[in-house]
Amino acid sequence: SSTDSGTGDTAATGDPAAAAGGEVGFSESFLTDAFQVQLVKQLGEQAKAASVNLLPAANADGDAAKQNADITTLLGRGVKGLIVVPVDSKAVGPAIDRANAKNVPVVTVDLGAESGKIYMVVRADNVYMGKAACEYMGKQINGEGTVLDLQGDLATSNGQDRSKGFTSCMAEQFPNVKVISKPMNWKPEECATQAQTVLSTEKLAGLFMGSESVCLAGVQQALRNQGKLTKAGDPDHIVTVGIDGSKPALDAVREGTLDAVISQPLDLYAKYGIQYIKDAMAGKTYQPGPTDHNSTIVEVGQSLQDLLPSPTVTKENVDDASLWGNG
Amino acid sequence: MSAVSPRKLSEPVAAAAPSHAARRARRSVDPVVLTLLPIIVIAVIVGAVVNPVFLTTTNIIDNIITTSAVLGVLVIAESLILIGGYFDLSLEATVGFAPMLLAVLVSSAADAGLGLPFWAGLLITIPAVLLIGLANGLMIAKMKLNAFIVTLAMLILLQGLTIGLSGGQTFAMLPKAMTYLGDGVILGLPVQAWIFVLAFAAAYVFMKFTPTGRSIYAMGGNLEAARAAGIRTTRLTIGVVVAGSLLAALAGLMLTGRIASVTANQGSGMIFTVFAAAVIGGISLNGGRGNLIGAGLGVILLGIIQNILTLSNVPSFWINAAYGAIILAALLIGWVSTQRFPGGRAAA
Amino acid sequence: MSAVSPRKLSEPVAAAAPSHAARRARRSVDPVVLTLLPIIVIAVIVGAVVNPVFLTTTNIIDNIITTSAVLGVLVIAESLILIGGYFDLSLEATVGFAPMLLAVLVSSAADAGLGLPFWAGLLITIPAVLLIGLANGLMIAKMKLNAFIVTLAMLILLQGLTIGLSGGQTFAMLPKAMTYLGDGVILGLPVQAWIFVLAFAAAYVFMKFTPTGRSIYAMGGNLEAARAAGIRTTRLTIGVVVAGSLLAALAGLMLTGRIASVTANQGSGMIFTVFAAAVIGGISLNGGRGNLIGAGLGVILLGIIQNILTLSNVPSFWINAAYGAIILAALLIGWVSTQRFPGGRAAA
Amino acid sequence: MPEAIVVDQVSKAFGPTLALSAVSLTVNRGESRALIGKNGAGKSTLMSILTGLSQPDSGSVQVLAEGDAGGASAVGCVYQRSTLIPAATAAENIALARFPRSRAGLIRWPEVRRQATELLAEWEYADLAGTPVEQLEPLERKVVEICRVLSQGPRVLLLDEPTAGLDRGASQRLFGHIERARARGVTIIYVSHHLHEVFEVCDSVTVLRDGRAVLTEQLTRMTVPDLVDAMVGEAAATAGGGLRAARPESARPPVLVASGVTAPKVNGVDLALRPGECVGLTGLDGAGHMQLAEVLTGQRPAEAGTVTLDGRPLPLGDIRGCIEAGIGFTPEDRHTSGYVPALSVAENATLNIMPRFANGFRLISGKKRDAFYSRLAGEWNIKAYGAAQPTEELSGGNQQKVVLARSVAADPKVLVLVNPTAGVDVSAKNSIYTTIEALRADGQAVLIVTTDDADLEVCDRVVVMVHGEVSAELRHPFTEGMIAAAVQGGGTTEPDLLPSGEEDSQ
Ligand SMILES: Nc1ncnc2c1ncn2[C@@H]1O[C@H](COP(=O)(O)OP(=O)(O)OP(=O)(O)O)[C@@H](O)[C@H]1O
Ligand SMILES: Nc1ncnc2c1ncn2[C@@H]1O[C@H](COP(=O)(O)OP(=O)(O)OP(=O)(O)O)[C@@H](O)[C@H]1O
Ligand SMILES: [Mg+2]
Ligand SMILES: [Mg+2]
Repeated sequence: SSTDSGTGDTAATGDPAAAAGGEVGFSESFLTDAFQVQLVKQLGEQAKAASVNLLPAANADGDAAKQNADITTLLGRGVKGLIVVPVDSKAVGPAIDRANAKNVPVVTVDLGAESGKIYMVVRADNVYMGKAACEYMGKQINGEGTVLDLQGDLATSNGQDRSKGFTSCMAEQFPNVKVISKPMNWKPEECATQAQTVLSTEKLAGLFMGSESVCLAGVQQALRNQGKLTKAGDPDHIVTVGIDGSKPALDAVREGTLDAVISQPLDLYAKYGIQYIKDAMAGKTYQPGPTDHNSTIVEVGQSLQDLLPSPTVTKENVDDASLWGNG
Repeated sequence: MSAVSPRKLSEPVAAAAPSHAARRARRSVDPVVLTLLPIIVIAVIVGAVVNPVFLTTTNIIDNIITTSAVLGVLVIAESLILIGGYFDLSLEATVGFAPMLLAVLVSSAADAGLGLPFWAGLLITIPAVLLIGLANGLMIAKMKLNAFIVTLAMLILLQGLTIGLSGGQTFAMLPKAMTYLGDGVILGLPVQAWIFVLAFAAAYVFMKFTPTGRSIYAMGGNLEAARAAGIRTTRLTIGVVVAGSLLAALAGLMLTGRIASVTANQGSGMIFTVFAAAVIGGISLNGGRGNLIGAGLGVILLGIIQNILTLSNVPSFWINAAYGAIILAALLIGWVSTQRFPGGRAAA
Repeated sequence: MSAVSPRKLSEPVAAAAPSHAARRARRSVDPVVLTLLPIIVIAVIVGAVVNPVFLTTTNIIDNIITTSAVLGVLVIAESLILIGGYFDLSLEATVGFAPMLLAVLVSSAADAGLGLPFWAGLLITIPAVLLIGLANGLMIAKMKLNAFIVTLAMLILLQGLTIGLSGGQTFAMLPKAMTYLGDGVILGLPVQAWIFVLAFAAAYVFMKFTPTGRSIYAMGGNLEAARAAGIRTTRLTIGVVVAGSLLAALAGLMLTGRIASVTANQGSGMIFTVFAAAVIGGISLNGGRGNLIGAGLGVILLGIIQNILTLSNVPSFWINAAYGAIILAALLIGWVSTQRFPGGRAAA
Repeated sequence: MPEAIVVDQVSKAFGPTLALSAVSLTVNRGESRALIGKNGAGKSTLMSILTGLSQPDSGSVQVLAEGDAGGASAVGCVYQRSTLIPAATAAENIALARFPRSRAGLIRWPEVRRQATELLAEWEYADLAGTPVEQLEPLERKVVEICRVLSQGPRVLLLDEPTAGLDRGASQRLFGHIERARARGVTIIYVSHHLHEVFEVCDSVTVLRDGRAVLTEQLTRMTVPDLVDAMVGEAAATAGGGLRAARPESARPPVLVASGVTAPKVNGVDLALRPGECVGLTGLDGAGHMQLAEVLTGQRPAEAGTVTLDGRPLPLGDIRGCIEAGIGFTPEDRHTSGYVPALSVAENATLNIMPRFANGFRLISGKKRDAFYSRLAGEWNIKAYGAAQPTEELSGGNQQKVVLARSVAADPKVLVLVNPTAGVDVSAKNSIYTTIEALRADGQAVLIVTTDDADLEVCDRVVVMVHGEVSAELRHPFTEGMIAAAVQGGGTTEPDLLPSGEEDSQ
């Protein structure tokens, strides 16, 4: 398949052999939700498997400026490659430029960067995830009723995009659905409070969680306390959909209390994140086009993006072993 | 005493007599309360207008009181420490650390826990919490280190330990005992509503009517004078800080109950709200002033504001701005009313 | 006075003389500096051991000094206010608000901006920032509202406005002028390194050698006394708070320069670090004590610690714990050394 | 002769308290006016209104007519409460707000230091210039405060109890400065409870009583009893000569025995107190009597030596332990360690015995406490509108009385009173002496640590310390001349120039 097209001749770094052995810096956006944590762990495992010398993650704690500082410091340390989980796709720009200036190849995971040259952006589209959630829920509630949209921090692009994807899709495809959007700022307690309050004051047909790994437990506790935690099919069942695909979410899907979850291809993030950085340091190059893992590589600006699929998981496919939540 | 003639004593009293009544009346009701009540009344009216649902009992009990309980217990903890003349930022970290430690200890191995029995978990967690308070207390009271920076460092350390312990994971498969505080119901009221009310009542009585409570006021009001009056300030400080940690751990368990899980960043960012509620409630950051009823009203007010914002149709992008603007408005209203009760500021 | 025999007078002096001499000796070198220097030296040694890269000039200039510049300017702002006896939490929000307002004004319509010329943007942004400072100042100094709660409300309001203004977007297509502070280089050194050093030098001289500076110390040390000495404390307070806001806006532009963009949550969470640096640097939260050199060293120390942690191989889940532990360690080392310089605590 | 100060119908109320009601007075250029009155009469309030520090509710004040440069520097005031910046050095406090500056507009610190050293040298405190005032003794602070005001060369000088806490020498030096100021034609208002000083310093007097100006007169036409009558509104009970009649030495065995007590400024002091005797402890500033008192009361651990009470050793350095053992005391500086400003007078007066008012549920009964307080308030004649008034709202002297009341609240076996009458008016002083005498008569041992001769009048014997050692012990009858000589280590002085303390010999 076309991924193997291209050869090592056009090595980004002078000496592939040496490069392949070099340290790979890892700048993580933050480390306090199940998704990010799994990502860090799996990247570590994949790195070992592929004998890539991946440094411990520098944790930016969600601060774009600190991420820039971290990356600059890692470059100063002389890393030969960089894996970056950007805090902000625009704010990370200057750091990427510095990496380019030093000819250090960069692979970003989960988010792209809107300036500079990135060897490969390994991501799934957050707007798409919101849209997928909307499409599933819309059908389930027959395009009628009121739904709650629990938004992640609107100052973060994931929070923005997921909510945008969900609400704009609702507006276009299910105009009769009334969407109540409430920010939960990636905080479980705020999630619980918002859900608790809206559930007890509105008749909801559906409930969408911008991040199930943040909200699920609290939301279900609120539902339980109000006797509204029912299984799919129950007449007053509130159709609940979330994004991420953590283990508890998949269990809830099996149980029927969660209708669907948009699973981020976290395992693939890790697998290909490592593979691409390895290839990069080995001087391999990729072309736009379909890949061997049913995704397509597209060219965006000077960068390539491998847009991984984020499957909608329901009772039907919940046992699919390839889901990271089942790993 | 022979030196004191009746006339001499009567004069000043006579001079001031009329206004005394007024003054005493005003004192009998605490000025901060006098300031907050009108604000709360206004808030309630606004709420009722914004959304009729606001005045329903479920909304008031389940959404305002119950969801304010965690904050409430934290505010009690911080208020004790503030009145004592110190303060503790690390409380918000204990909110995350204590339940996380417990969760890691009691969760089954399958859920990355150690699978200890619940009581065993408590037997390890409680001493750990005591230790945190003790460490803070010793550094503040005996080593006389700056409370702000000590507890800030402790905050960072504990948050770090929480992430380290949990590997950043969320623990959701918790034993019933750990979530009881979240879904338990007594006499038709949620456990947390009971805790909220009883905790404040108890704390108020303790601070107002027990020698220890008054000693805390004295210590916060003038450390030297308290020492000169024979109050063992070092011991008392340590005691207060330790009590604060225990209360914070309780708040953490209540929070865990509400979200039926423990997350690695649980409680983070709460401390600002805690201080806000306490200060709005008239607790002085300089120690020795304010009372727990006021603090309780502060918590309620913030709870009401949050609730109204959720019930309102303010677009999410502007909701924070609205929140800030409302608090400022509340402060200004409060200021206007204290203009009529100069006593107010003294106690606030 | 003839009634006073020379012998009589010499006595108390004689009795007290030694201790005075000792005090003077202690003061000649500022105790906080005496405390921080050894700690910094230790940190540097540790850094060099952890990773040889640490001692390279690029690492020191680009990664420590330059990345500390934003924090540094904020610490100056907060220190002025703290020394004056107040404090301002909203600075961290101004760090986000000012650049965001400017970005929205000057970005092209295509990038969801208003496409105003840069100077026009400044003509709107600067007064806006002045207004923030003025509002805080009036509420604190004239209305005597509690600085903590006022500035906390302002913090929430401004963060809300920042999200509202930007619709949560990050603005990246900025005019060169706005990012110059990020990539500019003068005499081979990054602009931010220059700002860091010069700003602290200027602030130090201002606070130490100008009557206004000393009045700020006096006001923070004893407000009543300052008033009694004829210092216009209300005016001075407002001035200091406004200056703080302007400095925070500058810090915001520097931050924007570094990340060549403005994010909606820019600066949020920084205030804790700001206080930490100031307090570690010996600025008293109770006002009237500490100096800018100490504060500067506090910033450097935190910068070094962060840098070392990034260069080290501490597993990421334990990095925060390590950070907290290190700060505590620093405090304890500091305590040990102040045991030899009791004067230290006074100034710290 | 033109007026320098015109106060017209000034009233000022604090909550219910009428501090000043329709007070009018005028002071001419170069006149030196005494302002006297009982504690809470309104003196300090009037002073702060004159300096513009607080505004009158009604009426007007004018200090220095327009035309001649008024403003902060023209009016200097030594306030009753410290107005120093604790963290700043003595030098900076003196220069505050009028720093010598270089052409660049920067402060010339060496010059600041030099000027301060010069001024302090006149008080023999030259070496204090570089010391933060928070590290100074109360007396040293007062001196710094006075230096600051004098250094501004004011043309109106307001002094609110400037000699409170000053020792004899310092007071004399202050009078010297005032003399020179008067010679320069400076207008002075002088507040003091030491009436003999008034005659030394002033031409005329205004008496305040309960916020009203009840008398203004040339001092040449007044005697101390006249003043006291005007202040109190009746013939004052005199500090009974009865007290001072030599008593048979108490034969009972000592209750408090200190032997070889050593601490900073105290080396190896022995001291014994018998039940039913009142002992004075005095000395010059820095002689160690204050430090000895701190040791005896547990405020300071001893480096060597023991103190026993009823034969049992006192837990030195542990204040609580000492109080429980039966020591009652008043701290030296009431402002820093005397009372808790925000707490009510009742609570401050009973802070050390709160558990006594506990009811069945171990909760404090406000009723019991207030009842107990009103007894103390009667004994000590505390002027507050009620048990609930915050102590911060009381006048200086009344705050002092609250602190005194607390020291006996736990009915201690031994009472250690440091400067018990500092800033207390004549009648209050007398009532305090009467109370002390009553306590002594009940068989309590009282130790009065003081620099005020009037306090020593009530003592059976006076222990004098010099250089941290007991230099002399005087039994009744003794004269101030003897004490003055003793505190200086036996050096001779001219008695006639010593304060005569008429008010006690009435
Ligand atoms: N003025 C003083 N100078 C020196 N040491 C003192 C002084 N006052 C108290 N100490 C001692 O310093 C230590 C700390 O004083 P602090 O008052 O905090 O302790 P405390 O009140 O005795 O309480 P605890 O007995 O629980 O330590 C105590 O052991 C006390 O005895
Ligand atoms: N800030 C205040 N708040 C409330 N009452 C006050 C305040 N300041 C003074 N007072 C009251 O005003 C009256 C006059 O006080 P002031 O200090 O002027 O008396 P004074 O003559 O100076 O007494 P002293 O001789 O004890 O200093 C007192 O009854 C006092 O309680
Ligand atoms: Mg007075
Ligand atoms: Mg002790």
